[in-house]
Amino acid sequence: MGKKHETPLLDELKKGKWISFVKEMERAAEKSERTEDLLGQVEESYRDKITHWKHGGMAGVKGYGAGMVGRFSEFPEKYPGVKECHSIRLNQTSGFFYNSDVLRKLADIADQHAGGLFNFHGSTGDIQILGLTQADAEDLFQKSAELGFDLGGSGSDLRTPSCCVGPARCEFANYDTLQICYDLTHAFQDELHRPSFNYKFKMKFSGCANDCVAAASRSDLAFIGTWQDNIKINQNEVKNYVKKFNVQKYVLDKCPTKCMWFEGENLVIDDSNCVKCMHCINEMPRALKSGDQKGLSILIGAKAPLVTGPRMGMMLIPFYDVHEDSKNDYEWLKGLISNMWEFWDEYGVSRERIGELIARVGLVTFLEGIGLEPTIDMVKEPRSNPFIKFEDEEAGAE
Amino acid sequence: MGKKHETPLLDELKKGKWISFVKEMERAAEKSERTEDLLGQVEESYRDKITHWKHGGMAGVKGYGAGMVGRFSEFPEKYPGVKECHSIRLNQTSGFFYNSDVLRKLADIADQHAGGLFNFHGSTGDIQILGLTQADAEDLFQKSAELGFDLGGSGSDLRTPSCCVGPARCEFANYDTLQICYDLTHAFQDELHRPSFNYKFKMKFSGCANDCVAAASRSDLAFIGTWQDNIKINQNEVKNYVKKFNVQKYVLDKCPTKCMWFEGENLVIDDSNCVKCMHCINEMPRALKSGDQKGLSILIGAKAPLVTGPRMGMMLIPFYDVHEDSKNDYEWLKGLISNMWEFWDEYGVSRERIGELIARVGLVTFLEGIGLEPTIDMVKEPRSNPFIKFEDEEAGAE
Amino acid sequence: MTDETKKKLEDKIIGLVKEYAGKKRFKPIDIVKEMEKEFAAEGVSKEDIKGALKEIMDDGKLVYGYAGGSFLALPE
Amino acid sequence: MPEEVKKKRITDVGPHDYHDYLSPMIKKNYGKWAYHEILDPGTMVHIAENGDKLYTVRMGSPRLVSSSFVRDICDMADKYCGGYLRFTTRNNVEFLLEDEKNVEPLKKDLDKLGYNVGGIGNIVANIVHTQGWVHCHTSASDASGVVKSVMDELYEYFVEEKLPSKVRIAFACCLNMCGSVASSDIAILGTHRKPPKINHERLVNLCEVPSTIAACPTNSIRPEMVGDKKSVRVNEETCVFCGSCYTVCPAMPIADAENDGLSIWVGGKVSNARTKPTFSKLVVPFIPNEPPRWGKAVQAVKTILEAYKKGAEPGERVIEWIERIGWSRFFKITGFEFTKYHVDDFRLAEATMNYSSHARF
Amino acid sequence: MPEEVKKKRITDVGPHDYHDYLSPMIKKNYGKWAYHEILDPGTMVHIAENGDKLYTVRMGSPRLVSSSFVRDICDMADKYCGGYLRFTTRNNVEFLLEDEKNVEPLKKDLDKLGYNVGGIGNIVANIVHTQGWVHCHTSASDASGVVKSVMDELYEYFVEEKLPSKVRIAFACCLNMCGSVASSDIAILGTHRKPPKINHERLVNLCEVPSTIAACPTNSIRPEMVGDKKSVRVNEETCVFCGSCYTVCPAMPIADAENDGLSIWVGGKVSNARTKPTFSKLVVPFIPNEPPRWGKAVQAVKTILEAYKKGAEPGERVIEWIERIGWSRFFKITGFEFTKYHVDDFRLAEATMNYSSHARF
Ligand code: SRM
Ligand code: SRM
Ligand code: SRM
Ligand code: SRM
Ligand code: SF4
Ligand code: SF4
Ligand code: SF4
Ligand code: SF4
Ligand code: SF4
Ligand code: SF4
Ligand code: SF4
Ligand code: SF4
Repeated sequence: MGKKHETPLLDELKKGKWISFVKEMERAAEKSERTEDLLGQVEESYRDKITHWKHGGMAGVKGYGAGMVGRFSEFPEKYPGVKECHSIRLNQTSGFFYNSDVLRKLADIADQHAGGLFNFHGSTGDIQILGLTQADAEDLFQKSAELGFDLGGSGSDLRTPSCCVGPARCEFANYDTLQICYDLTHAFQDELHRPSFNYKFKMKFSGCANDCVAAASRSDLAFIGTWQDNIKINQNEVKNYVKKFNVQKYVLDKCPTKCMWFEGENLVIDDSNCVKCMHCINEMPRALKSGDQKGLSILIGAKAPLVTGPRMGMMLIPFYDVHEDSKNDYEWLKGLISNMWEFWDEYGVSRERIGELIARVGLVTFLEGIGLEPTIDMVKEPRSNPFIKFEDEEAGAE
Repeated sequence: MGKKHETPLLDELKKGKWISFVKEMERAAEKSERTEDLLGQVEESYRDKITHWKHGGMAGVKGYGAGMVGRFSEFPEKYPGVKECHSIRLNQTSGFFYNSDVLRKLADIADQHAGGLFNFHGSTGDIQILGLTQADAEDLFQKSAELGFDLGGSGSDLRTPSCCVGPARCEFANYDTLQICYDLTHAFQDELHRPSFNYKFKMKFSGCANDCVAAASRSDLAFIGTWQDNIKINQNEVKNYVKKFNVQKYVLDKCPTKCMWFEGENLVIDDSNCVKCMHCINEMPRALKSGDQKGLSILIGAKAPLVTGPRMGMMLIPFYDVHEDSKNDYEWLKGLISNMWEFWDEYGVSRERIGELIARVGLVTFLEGIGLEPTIDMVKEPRSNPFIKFEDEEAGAE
Repeated sequence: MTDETKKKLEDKIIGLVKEYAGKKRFKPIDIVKEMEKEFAAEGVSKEDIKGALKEIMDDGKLVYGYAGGSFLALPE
Repeated sequence: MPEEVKKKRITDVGPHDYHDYLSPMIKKNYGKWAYHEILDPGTMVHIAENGDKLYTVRMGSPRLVSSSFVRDICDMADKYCGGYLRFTTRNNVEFLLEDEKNVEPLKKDLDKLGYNVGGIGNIVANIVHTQGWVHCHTSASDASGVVKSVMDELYEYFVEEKLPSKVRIAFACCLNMCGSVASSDIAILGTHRKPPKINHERLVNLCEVPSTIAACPTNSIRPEMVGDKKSVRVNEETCVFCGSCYTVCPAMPIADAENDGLSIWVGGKVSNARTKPTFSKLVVPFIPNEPPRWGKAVQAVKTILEAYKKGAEPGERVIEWIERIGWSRFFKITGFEFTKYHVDDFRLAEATMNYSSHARF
Repeated sequence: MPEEVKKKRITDVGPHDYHDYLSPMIKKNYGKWAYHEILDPGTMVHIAENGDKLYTVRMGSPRLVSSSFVRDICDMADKYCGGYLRFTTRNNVEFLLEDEKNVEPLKKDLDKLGYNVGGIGNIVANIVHTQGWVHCHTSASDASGVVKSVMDELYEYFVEEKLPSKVRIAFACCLNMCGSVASSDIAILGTHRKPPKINHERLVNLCEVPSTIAACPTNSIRPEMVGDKKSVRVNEETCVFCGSCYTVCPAMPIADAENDGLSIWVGGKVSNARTKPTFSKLVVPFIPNEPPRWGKAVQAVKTILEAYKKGAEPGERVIEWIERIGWSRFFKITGFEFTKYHVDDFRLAEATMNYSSHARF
């Protein structure tokens, strides 16, 4: 079976040891004329050093304002298969767990209704299927929904939440990342499917400060597992590690607050100075475990650079005992999130992410707006400029 | 001799072990009716919890626009002695060195022409004499000038430069702080006496990174001694220190770049990673000395909070071999300073310090304006936002 | 700079300060910039203007005032 | 009739319940894992409190995969692990095995099929990336092609453990940064260098002027009347070529075949382990696009990686290494030039200055 | 005649040549000092390369001194050190002795005269301060009185070495911060809490409206017509009571007997030793003025100092101690309350947030 389009440049990317996306596209193209044309257009981009997609364009699923990204070719005549070449986002499972049965069914759907191409997964977390037309949308959507896979977010809505593998396969998890991700996603279906915000809003859940889902840099709300009490030490295991590597140098000296030391052969931790960074636990997982009072911190405001520069999540809630709440179906958390959205609705402007809003109005104003008190852990240090806005006679008095 | 004014509140401040400024004022008041009235007015402030000086007011020495601060009482009838109560600033000597002869003469001048009261010294560094009237100004000025004490700065001019004790009595000095302070002050007499800047401009000289004249936080240009080559180590003295205290803990572990370690009993320093912070030298002055290629760093832009918040000096010139220049009468330095002033004249606005100007126009623009290249030591780290202003096709290309 | 230009310059400076007394405070730098423009044709330099200012001051025709920055004022 | 159709249509069912896809051993030990051990860059084992052992075999993926790929991994999962598998947050595939005996056979099979096993421990992790020319309209470069070229070059670092710590590389094809570019050990970013070209005719019909103006980080867009219609003008003196205006207004295309390319960044980190999360910082302001193999960009990444490999102490992330040796030494070692483009001039530029006399010579 | 007078008038002679006031031993060993030793808080000795020893006896000063004080120290200098003396950058007096035998007699004489010997080594240094009610028009508090009250309370720390490191305290009577308040271990700052009161009649004659507007850090001043003259209006919702407008415009007094007072700051540092220079940070937003002895402010300073003394390790400056134990513990130990006033909301506020999950419980 000859190639429809010559792709000498892309062919170069079939060489080398790393698995080749070009080969993957060719495998899909074997079954899909659309993907054949996609290869042709991408080759043309490689030649011209420029994208050949038109800007945006309408595409979507009835009643939903999210979950599909419209994409139209600049050269519909030359590459009719990608005249329309949309992508659809299916909300992945918590922790990205699947079985072969469901994956095969998804593969069938992608072959039948799109270009037989996937992103497993998109950067936000969705399963992306590439190469559908508007005409395919409803069927693809309904077949997926029957499998239990609803669409994910796009546009000015709640984006598909995602989480690390957490308690399913990680000893470090301080709360059930999978459950909370699943629960909140279900609770906020309307916000996910029908864009009604000023701009996008992302939530990601990591079970500990290692942050394996990169929540702190990529989500408006980052939920990071932590604990409030003392690290549990198994002194025998500590001794075993001491035999294996230089614990002083690689663990103690790297503790950010230097709150660990040896007394004789025993490891001692001043937990009141521990910032729950995970380092010592990472290095000696058999000897150290996080405490019993587990919960999570919430960081707010991370986002990509546009418009006011990149933002990292900043501490909003140092500790929340999410286990308590889980009995109540995460009631408090949902309330808190709704309060934030209300404040954002009220004071945010179009295309302003919540982190930018907070930067604009000030953290204290935001806290007052959502009903939280400022605490010292929200800041690196107290203010150093003297421009204090005292509010009444008694204000600030000792 | 009875008191002219009752001062029950101030009298409380004659108690206690620390030397009392009230007693000092009383000693001066013994010879000066002005200072008697000054005591009265200050007591009234203590009662009323408010200052009783009028805002500013004209006072000065003919032909000079600087060196005197006018001060007028709110209650000239009640306290006629402080109807006018100006202060005059005499340019101190480099390193604040005096002898008894000249100090006695200055004391006489203060008694004859002012309230017999001094600030030894003002925060900028001047000798301040308090309690003169406009009528006293010329005589006080001329008598001081005859002693070789010209006026210091005030207003929008070059403020009186000052320096640490440096090579006169400190083993740490990396350049001659006294000489350069003296030389530049003389070179810029016109700028010092005749305000022609957008706002004040301060220069301070410290012989090393300990910065004993607090240049980095209080002067638009801070000159901080440093060196370019290796710290000189006397290993025998190191051994002596090791006997005396925990050198590992108090010296090595506190080196900001951890660039020192022991090899056997010998101390080793990776000087390419040393940031010349002075800590190790401070702790072991007999064992460690700064290198042979001594010079200075220049930090720019420090100032008090108004209007845009407090500023610390930022690195402008990581290393300058000032010794070379001193043979040429600090020609290069004077040129550099003049360039800055010209840029400031041109682009600064009224009441804008040079640090604020740099913040407004950007460091690179400023560097281009004064003819310097950007170097990595000027910044803590390279930019993290992607908003790069490429300037032409080739710009930024590898 | 000719003596005549110098006289003109001095008069202009003092005139400006008089005219705007109570309305605008001239910083020396404002005057220098202003006069540089005004007397550009006569080849008057920045240094010339500074020199003229110094003389005006030395003669006591103008004095320096201060309010969050120095400015030129008429003697009281 | 239409009523009935409406009723049958499924909406708002949300994501599938993950419990359905957890293997029996995972269900049993959910939240009860005791510790893990990394056996080799392709394999790790998690030991439960009760002694159960779950083996994970990790396999690289280009992320942009065919349905055949999906069926391949399903076959493997069926053969070796009861059909259970997962993906990682960096798009790798993980096979979850309950029986140690299956580990090596699985790896062999994967190898036979041409798949890459690795990516665990102190390796170069799979590159988080974006759409590029394959699917996006704003890209300044392709994504998958650059990633493939870099991973080919760094292949050994994925399959063998040769580095002081994990190195996460990210790629994004434009400043929207859909990849993790803003905070990765090494990041590659599609970069424009020319202002948008305005098509006034389209603009007046297609774009909302106020939101176009608001989209600009440097306030470079001003309203302008074209005939009697409202269009905009770009101040090219201040435009930083970010493409934000194009995102909101299709009539302001910014892609430029001759002037687009890549920039290289280092030292970002997201985990809170030891040090706080931090952004990636600029190293190479611009490298022209060189499809299909992007030689210079690949070399720049390799230069950084090898300097890191040589210089860092065990356990040090890239930024920890650089901060220990100092940025001046980093530039010296790698040979990249420090230019005015490296000096921040945006919103918090002031916070990046060196407010001290600390300097290295 | 007038010509002659003009000629005789001395101007622009600059400062006196310091060489005239260097003692012979200093001249000889200028730049050739080898090391120093601190003998006690009042005495140190500098040893030259050639073995010469220069003794320094340091004496506290209130800085605001009488001519009699000046004559006193001159007498001492004549008696013990050939008339040579200097002042320090923190306004102490230093006697420079070439003969060790003179050290103790000098100290005894100073003690007899009621002067305080100390201030060298790990002590509370003399307080850098400003004019206050004695000489300034913008002060929110007195300077000398607060300083005297604090130094009385901390006297033992000046004359004895009891602290982990040097503690520099500074005082400024208004936000102009003529003292080193912005970067001291402990700082006390005169603080207003009410907006300026505008006297329109005076304003229109005395003040330049544009520069008054430009003086405001929060853009709270707007032009307003009063009759046909230009005056200004202050937006009290945004005014932060800084007093900058009063500095440029006498018709906007801000001092307020009932509402002025002091705020307390900690953790500033200027030296580059170990850590970079850093600003003082807010601890107590406001304490009312309590002349003559400012009890609460003195207590607040003492609380901080004693917590530091108890908690810091040898050699740790205040900020190094706080950063080691964390700000939350600092507030806990000292008992001060963390309030919304502590959260920065000015220019670089964003740079002061905690961008991490690091927290202490
Ligand atoms: C598909 C995906 C990239 C991928 O290859 O995986 C993607 C693709 C697009 N992103 Fe994204 N973003 C994707 C994850 C991200 C992420 C990462 C994340 O979510 O963790 C970010 C950075 C995090 C953040 O949100 O700040 C991201 C930041 C943006 C931005 C900048 C938003 C900002 O506030 O700065 C835009 C611009 C916009 O929305 O107008 C954008 C816009 C876009 C658009 C819709 C282009 C546009 O201008 O309209 C892209 C559509 C490409 C296409 O043709 O499919 N995309 N985008 C990711 C979504 C897949 C999924 O649902 O799983
Ligand atoms: C006398 C002195 C305080 C003292 O008790 O020692 C002083 C006193 C005044 N200072 Fe100052 N400053 C004095 C050193 C400083 C310093 C410290 C320094 O120079 O190292 C600073 C902080 C460093 C800096 O410049 O940023 C300082 C920052 C200010 C400011 C704020 C400037 C700024 O850019 O933010 C002002 C306001 C102004 O100039 O309008 C100011 C204004 C004033 C005025 C002139 C009040 C005014 O608004 O007009 C004060 C006159 C008081 C009086 O009645 O004598 N003073 N002033 C110091 C000068 C004595 C000397 O010449 O030795
Ligand atoms: C599988 C995965 C979670 C998931 O839900 O998919 C995962 C799994 C583990 N991570 Fe992770 N991390 C995963 C993405 C991340 C990310 C996110 C990312 O890379 O985008 C981070 C933050 C990266 C950053 O800081 O920039 C991350 C930072 C860590 C760290 C902290 C490393 C550090 O020192 O900074 C640890 C601790 C360690 O390695 O000792 C860790 C440790 C672990 C452990 C050892 C946890 C455990 O006991 O199971 C797991 C195996 C580590 C390994 O791969 O070597 N994981 N880990 C992700 C694998 C991605 C991949 O395919 O390569
Ligand atoms: C005399 C004086 C210089 C002068 O020209 O007058 C001086 C003299 C010395 N300083 Fe200083 N420093 C003097 C003000 C300063 C200042 C400025 C200030 O306090 O306003 C600083 C910066 C303060 C800051 O960081 O906030 C200063 C930071 C240092 C340091 C660094 C301390 C640190 O670890 O941060 C050292 C090194 C040390 O102490 O080991 C030092 C060391 C020294 C040595 C040991 C240098 C020497 O070998 O002679 C001198 C005696 C120290 C002592 O007093 O214990 N000197 N020193 C100043 C005395 C002021 C006073 O009367 O108290
Ligand atoms: S974030 Fe923590 S809990 Fe989650 S997978 Fe990573 S190490 Fe495990
Ligand atoms: S978790 Fe981090 S901060 Fe806490 S003891 Fe361990 S290394 Fe130190
Ligand atoms: S700054 Fe350095 S050289 Fe100057 S007195 Fe202090 S320690 Fe000595
Ligand atoms: S001077 Fe500072 S940086 Fe250099 S070796 Fe000594 S302690 Fe380290
Ligand atoms: S990074 Fe830019 S070009 Fe790439 S997918 Fe995202 S929006 Fe499109
Ligand atoms: S490319 Fe960016 S900086 Fe340039 S005009 Fe558009 S939005 Fe503004
Ligand atoms: S700090 Fe303020 S009140 Fe005190 S002397 Fe300086 S300007 Fe005057
Ligand atoms: S006191 Fe300060 S903030 Fe208030 S109006 Fe005056 S200048 Fe503005």
